[in-house]
Amino acid sequence: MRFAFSDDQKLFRDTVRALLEKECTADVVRRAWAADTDGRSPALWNHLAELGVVGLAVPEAHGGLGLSEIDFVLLLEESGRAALAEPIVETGVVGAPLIAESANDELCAAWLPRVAAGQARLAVGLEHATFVTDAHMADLLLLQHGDELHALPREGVKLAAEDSVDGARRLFRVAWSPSPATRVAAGPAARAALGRAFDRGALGVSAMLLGLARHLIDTTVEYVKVRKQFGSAIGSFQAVKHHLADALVKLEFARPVVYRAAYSMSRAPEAGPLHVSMAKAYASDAALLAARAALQCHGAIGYSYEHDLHLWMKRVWALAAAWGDASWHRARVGNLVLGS
Amino acid sequence: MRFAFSDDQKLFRDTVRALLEKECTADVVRRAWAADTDGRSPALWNHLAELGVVGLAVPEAHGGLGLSEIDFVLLLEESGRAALAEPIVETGVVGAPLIAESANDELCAAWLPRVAAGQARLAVGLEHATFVTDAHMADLLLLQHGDELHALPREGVKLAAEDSVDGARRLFRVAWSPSPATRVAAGPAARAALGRAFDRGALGVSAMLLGLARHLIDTTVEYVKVRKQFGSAIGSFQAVKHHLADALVKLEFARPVVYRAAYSMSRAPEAGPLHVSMAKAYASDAALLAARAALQCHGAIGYSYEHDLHLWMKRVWALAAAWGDASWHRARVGNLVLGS
Amino acid sequence: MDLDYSPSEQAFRREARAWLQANVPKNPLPSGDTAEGFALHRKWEKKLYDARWAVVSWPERYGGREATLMEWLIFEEEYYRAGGPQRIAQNGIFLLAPTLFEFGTDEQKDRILPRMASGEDLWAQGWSEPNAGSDLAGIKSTATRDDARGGFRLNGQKTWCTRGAFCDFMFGLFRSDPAAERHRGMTYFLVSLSAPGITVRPVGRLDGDAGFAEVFLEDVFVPDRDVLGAVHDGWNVAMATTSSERGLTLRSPGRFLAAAARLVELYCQAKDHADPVLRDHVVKAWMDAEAYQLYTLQTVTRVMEGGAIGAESSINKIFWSEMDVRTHETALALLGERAELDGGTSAEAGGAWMKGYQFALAGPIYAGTNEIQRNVIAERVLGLPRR
Amino acid sequence: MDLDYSPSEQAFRREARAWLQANVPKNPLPSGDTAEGFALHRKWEKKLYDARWAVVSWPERYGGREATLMEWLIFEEEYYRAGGPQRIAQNGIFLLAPTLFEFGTDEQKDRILPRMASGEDLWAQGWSEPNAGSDLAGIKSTATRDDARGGFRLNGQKTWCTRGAFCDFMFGLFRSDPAAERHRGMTYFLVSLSAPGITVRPVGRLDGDAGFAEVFLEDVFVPDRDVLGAVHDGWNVAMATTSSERGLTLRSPGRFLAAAARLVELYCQAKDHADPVLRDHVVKAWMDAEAYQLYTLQTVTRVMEGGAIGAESSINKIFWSEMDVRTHETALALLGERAELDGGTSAEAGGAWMKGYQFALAGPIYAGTNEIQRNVIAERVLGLPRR
Repeated sequence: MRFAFSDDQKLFRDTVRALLEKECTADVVRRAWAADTDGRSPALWNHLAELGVVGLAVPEAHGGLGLSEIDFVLLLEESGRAALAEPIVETGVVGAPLIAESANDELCAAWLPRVAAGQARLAVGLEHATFVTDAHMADLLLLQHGDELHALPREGVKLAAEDSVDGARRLFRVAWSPSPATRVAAGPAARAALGRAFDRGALGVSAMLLGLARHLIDTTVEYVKVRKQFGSAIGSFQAVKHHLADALVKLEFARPVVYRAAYSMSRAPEAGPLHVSMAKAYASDAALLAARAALQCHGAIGYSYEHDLHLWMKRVWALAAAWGDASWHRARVGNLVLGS
Repeated sequence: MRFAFSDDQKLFRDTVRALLEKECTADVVRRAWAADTDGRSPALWNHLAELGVVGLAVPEAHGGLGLSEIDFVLLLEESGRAALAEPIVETGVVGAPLIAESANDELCAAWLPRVAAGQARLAVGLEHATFVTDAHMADLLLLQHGDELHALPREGVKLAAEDSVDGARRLFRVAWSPSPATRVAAGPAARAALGRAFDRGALGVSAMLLGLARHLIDTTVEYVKVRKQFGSAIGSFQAVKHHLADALVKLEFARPVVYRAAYSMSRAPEAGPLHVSMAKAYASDAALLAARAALQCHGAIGYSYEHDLHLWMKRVWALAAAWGDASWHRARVGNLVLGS
Repeated sequence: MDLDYSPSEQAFRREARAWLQANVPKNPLPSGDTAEGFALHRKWEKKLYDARWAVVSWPERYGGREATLMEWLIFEEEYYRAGGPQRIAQNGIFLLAPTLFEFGTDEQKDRILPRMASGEDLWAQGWSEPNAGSDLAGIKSTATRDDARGGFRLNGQKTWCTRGAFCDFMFGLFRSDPAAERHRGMTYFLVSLSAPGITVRPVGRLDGDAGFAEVFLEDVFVPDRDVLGAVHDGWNVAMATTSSERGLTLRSPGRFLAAAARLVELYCQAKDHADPVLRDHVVKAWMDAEAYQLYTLQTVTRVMEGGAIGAESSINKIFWSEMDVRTHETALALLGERAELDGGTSAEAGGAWMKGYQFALAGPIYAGTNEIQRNVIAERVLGLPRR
Repeated sequence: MDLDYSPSEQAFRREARAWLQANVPKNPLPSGDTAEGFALHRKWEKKLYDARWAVVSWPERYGGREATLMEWLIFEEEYYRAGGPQRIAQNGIFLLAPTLFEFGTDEQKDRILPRMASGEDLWAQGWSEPNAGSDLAGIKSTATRDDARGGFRLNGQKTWCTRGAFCDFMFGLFRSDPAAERHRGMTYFLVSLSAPGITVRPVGRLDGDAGFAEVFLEDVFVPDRDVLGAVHDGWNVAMATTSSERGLTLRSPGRFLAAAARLVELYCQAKDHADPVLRDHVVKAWMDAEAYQLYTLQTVTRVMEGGAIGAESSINKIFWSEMDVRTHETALALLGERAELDGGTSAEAGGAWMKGYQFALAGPIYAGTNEIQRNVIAERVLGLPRR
């Protein structure tokens, strides 16, 4: 039993952190909101591909690193910390492995190398998910139809945009019709792969939520150290201290739950659904609490649109609701532990 | 619309408060714990009867005051404030009206005057209630059997004692067999009266819980004003202030909910079940929070058996669980408001 | 105790309900925190005024109908029940007017109140400054005596002026005695936002609307007739309004009863597949709105019988602001993935709740943060030591 | 990262489980906080010691088996899983022993540790005083030098000494330099509770057991050999134990995993009529126990690889103490009216949970209140200003 990351994994995290601190500043996140643009940065996406992040889970044979969720989780945490708006979860965490697991060699060879190289973005539309994020930028959409996985190019579907409270997120309803020509896989194996895809997505956003929460706590700590009222830094008031301490406790206990879920997805898949649901429940609640504490401790300034705080806060609200919210995942844990 | 008590009602409350402050001290409450005694004070019961409290809801024709729940609620709040252990709810609030509503003239004439005079105590055992409190002191037990109300003298039943965490409470399982001779009333009317009896009991303990919570907050405020740590009264620490402020907010909003329930029981009975369930849910939660805050702010001293705090705290735990706990009553509200 | 409404109260309710049913716009107006929405809301205020529903509790001479506080509550309940538009006149009506009634001269009242009630003049509050938020006594903006012109010259900066980008006037505190400290030496001024020397900078709000403004004042002249109350006595004058801001006047139960009703509706639409845990949260939210109304009826009864609203207005503020957040959190949980939809453009029910959530989150912050309110309760209601 | 147990760890678990299954008393012993229960628990400690399960992580010469921290965790998990008796030796083993290992002389270790491990000598902590609770630096009890006899004379009063009424020895801090203030000038002493001048007064605990004692010291002589660490350096010596008290050593996940398992069992018995809302609370409690184990495994890995447990032990303490309260609250809610039954005499399942609830309520209070812990997190982990 050893519950810690390897030096290589930590080094990779530090590299990605350094890149994002330089290339994914608050201004970059704000630019992703611009309604008159597609909201995405090819340059940033290329940087991530060059580092191997995009193709991290792509088999080496197809030009990826052939690594697992355990290697991904710290990088996704950093992505959340920087409020990265690029579709790393959809393309790298969910889409690529789904192709690798379900598609024939031809399709794999056609797409995985381009994904790993940062030349192709993937979007994923699973059962019960009303919205497909970043469909507007997707070169290939992976869509569930019952027990079947279908793959369509963007030209093959109709998109209707929906506005998210987080302007950096681009949501779409996708209208499409399944056909034998679009079918990639079917039957129990496909159903199982689609189930794993959902759990990978939930795990991915859980890791991002950890990073988002961490950033919200850190920036709030910095603010309350300098903001003065009644002649003292408000960070010296016990109520403010306890808001932030509570947020930190919740985050610190969510972290190992998320890491364990990553471990199970790659080493003990049968436990994946249970452990991923715990992860999404803890990460969502921890991030929502951090957002509440951050806004309350910032006061009016945090309530203003010009301040960066809301960029992170709104990402939290969106990701806490996406891929199953906390109560949905707790209900799933309940069914697995207590029986339905 | 006028949501306030009359001067007479407030005067009656002040009279009862004065009596209890003199006759129902912490020592008296502690004595009610003595395992080798019946735990009750005939003297105190007589005082309450003389003031008209015991017979408050007994019709004037039978020697009572013929008043209603609205007149009772403030007196019960005072009883809770003093942690009164006498069966005022069982005898005065639930038992007497149940006899008056359901029994024939003969039974009413036989029992109600004695109840009002403090010469007879009643115990009540309703459906789904495992325990009958104070059965050991009851001259008459009012027991539900489906749609039927039965009345038996103590000699007519078998009692098995159960220990409550609150040593002042005396719980019993009652073994008895219904017979035509013991039947007081049957049918829909009896069922309805038994339903009102349950709601009166839940209302009665709700009012007591308000008083218990108030006492817990008051004594804790006094303690944290004098207890010094780190060179200051701990009541000057913001965390302590906020614990007590939260407890007070919860109590202040429970109060009108309980008063409204008393009003509805006497003036708008069709709303009784809904409003009583709201009252029991709010009063239970408010008192439990007050108990938590009181213990946490007292620290170790409050954790000791010699200190009086636990006498009130344990009464809260017991009454919050009795007559339906908060989640049971919220579920009933849900069924009435949202449909089942 | 009589928890039934009197015949006259019932008649008042019927009249209000009938008028609102006939006149409340069928389609909701665009947000009053946008330029075009503001103009439409101003028209609506005029319509309320012409029917004497704008300020029901005011004297007739200023456009009211001298309604009792209880009748005012009834009107508010009906107003929210009918889905009436947001009241952009509220900062004037609820924050400034009570102070005017208490401290204003007859000339000021006659000049200001009717135009305020009719929406011809709309008022923004000018309390906060960059370094004076919760700590209002930290105000730095100054008022310098100008005997020649018979008034004062104002300098400084005010922030978080609600709808300040669209309002006509601002009321606020300025330091008139530089020697005095903290709560002393401030004066309460009424300032035209079109006066020379005023610069108004709109500030976007969390939900994207230009809900706030920063107001910069550079040698803005204000004549003596626009001083409210005594010079240097501004703090005491202002406290009357801040306590009514915290008190019941701004937060009538009607608003929360209406929100709870919408939540129950949302739950019942989703009932079949709704998580039973959320059912309990819906019940709690519904009960809290009821409890808040009962608490308010108690307070109103006390006030109508000569009692005052003191520090317990802090108890009130904590309850409604945190209830409002919980209610919206429950709605968002019911919406699941649709919770993230933005009210701005989405037709989905979800959007309105997310926008409402962002609005609710301001509750525990403005008009004195809930941390300050808890201190007030502990110190002024429970009597705990300040230090 | 490898979240599977190694073959040797699995073998250790099998051995522990087998021994515990064979030896844990079938019927629970009476409370160790009563005289008769204490005696029976002392026997049990001896039995553990004889089989070298009393102090698995200690060196063999003191009766341990030099188990790794991970193996210690495994043993604890199995111990609670098997329903092993409460460890009345724990204050000595978990609070005093770590300090002895760090500061004790070989003579002290050889003399004290084996008898501590075997339960022959049982130790009570003597930290708190009437005016030194959360504020330990407020200690007033004194130690006066006695050169003639080669030691110190102790005077004063200690409170909340767990099981002090039954223990043989006490460890605690005394003020040896009257001139020094607050954290300075204190010395760490090991005191026989049978020494002349000692008066022990049992104090009843919330649940009625004589769980505490007040210890009065009147000119109690303690020889130099019973000073732990340097004279006047007691504060630094003691901090080692308080941090381990707050840290993971006292609160192994095993205890909470076992409690969560009992809660799930209770829920499943009542499942059909159990409120669905309580189902969610049961799930939360079960998940929290898992999360606590995962957090602990992370910490243990870090410590085994040379890392330290610092202020984040406060994070740990807040989590387990509040989880424990919530778990018991959920159980009591499941029990409904049976919740009020007293564990003392009742055969009903309810009683045990109410007794456990009262025990759990001490968690947020002792070993530094959770309010203090939150301050520590804010100031030492997040770096917020002390004032």
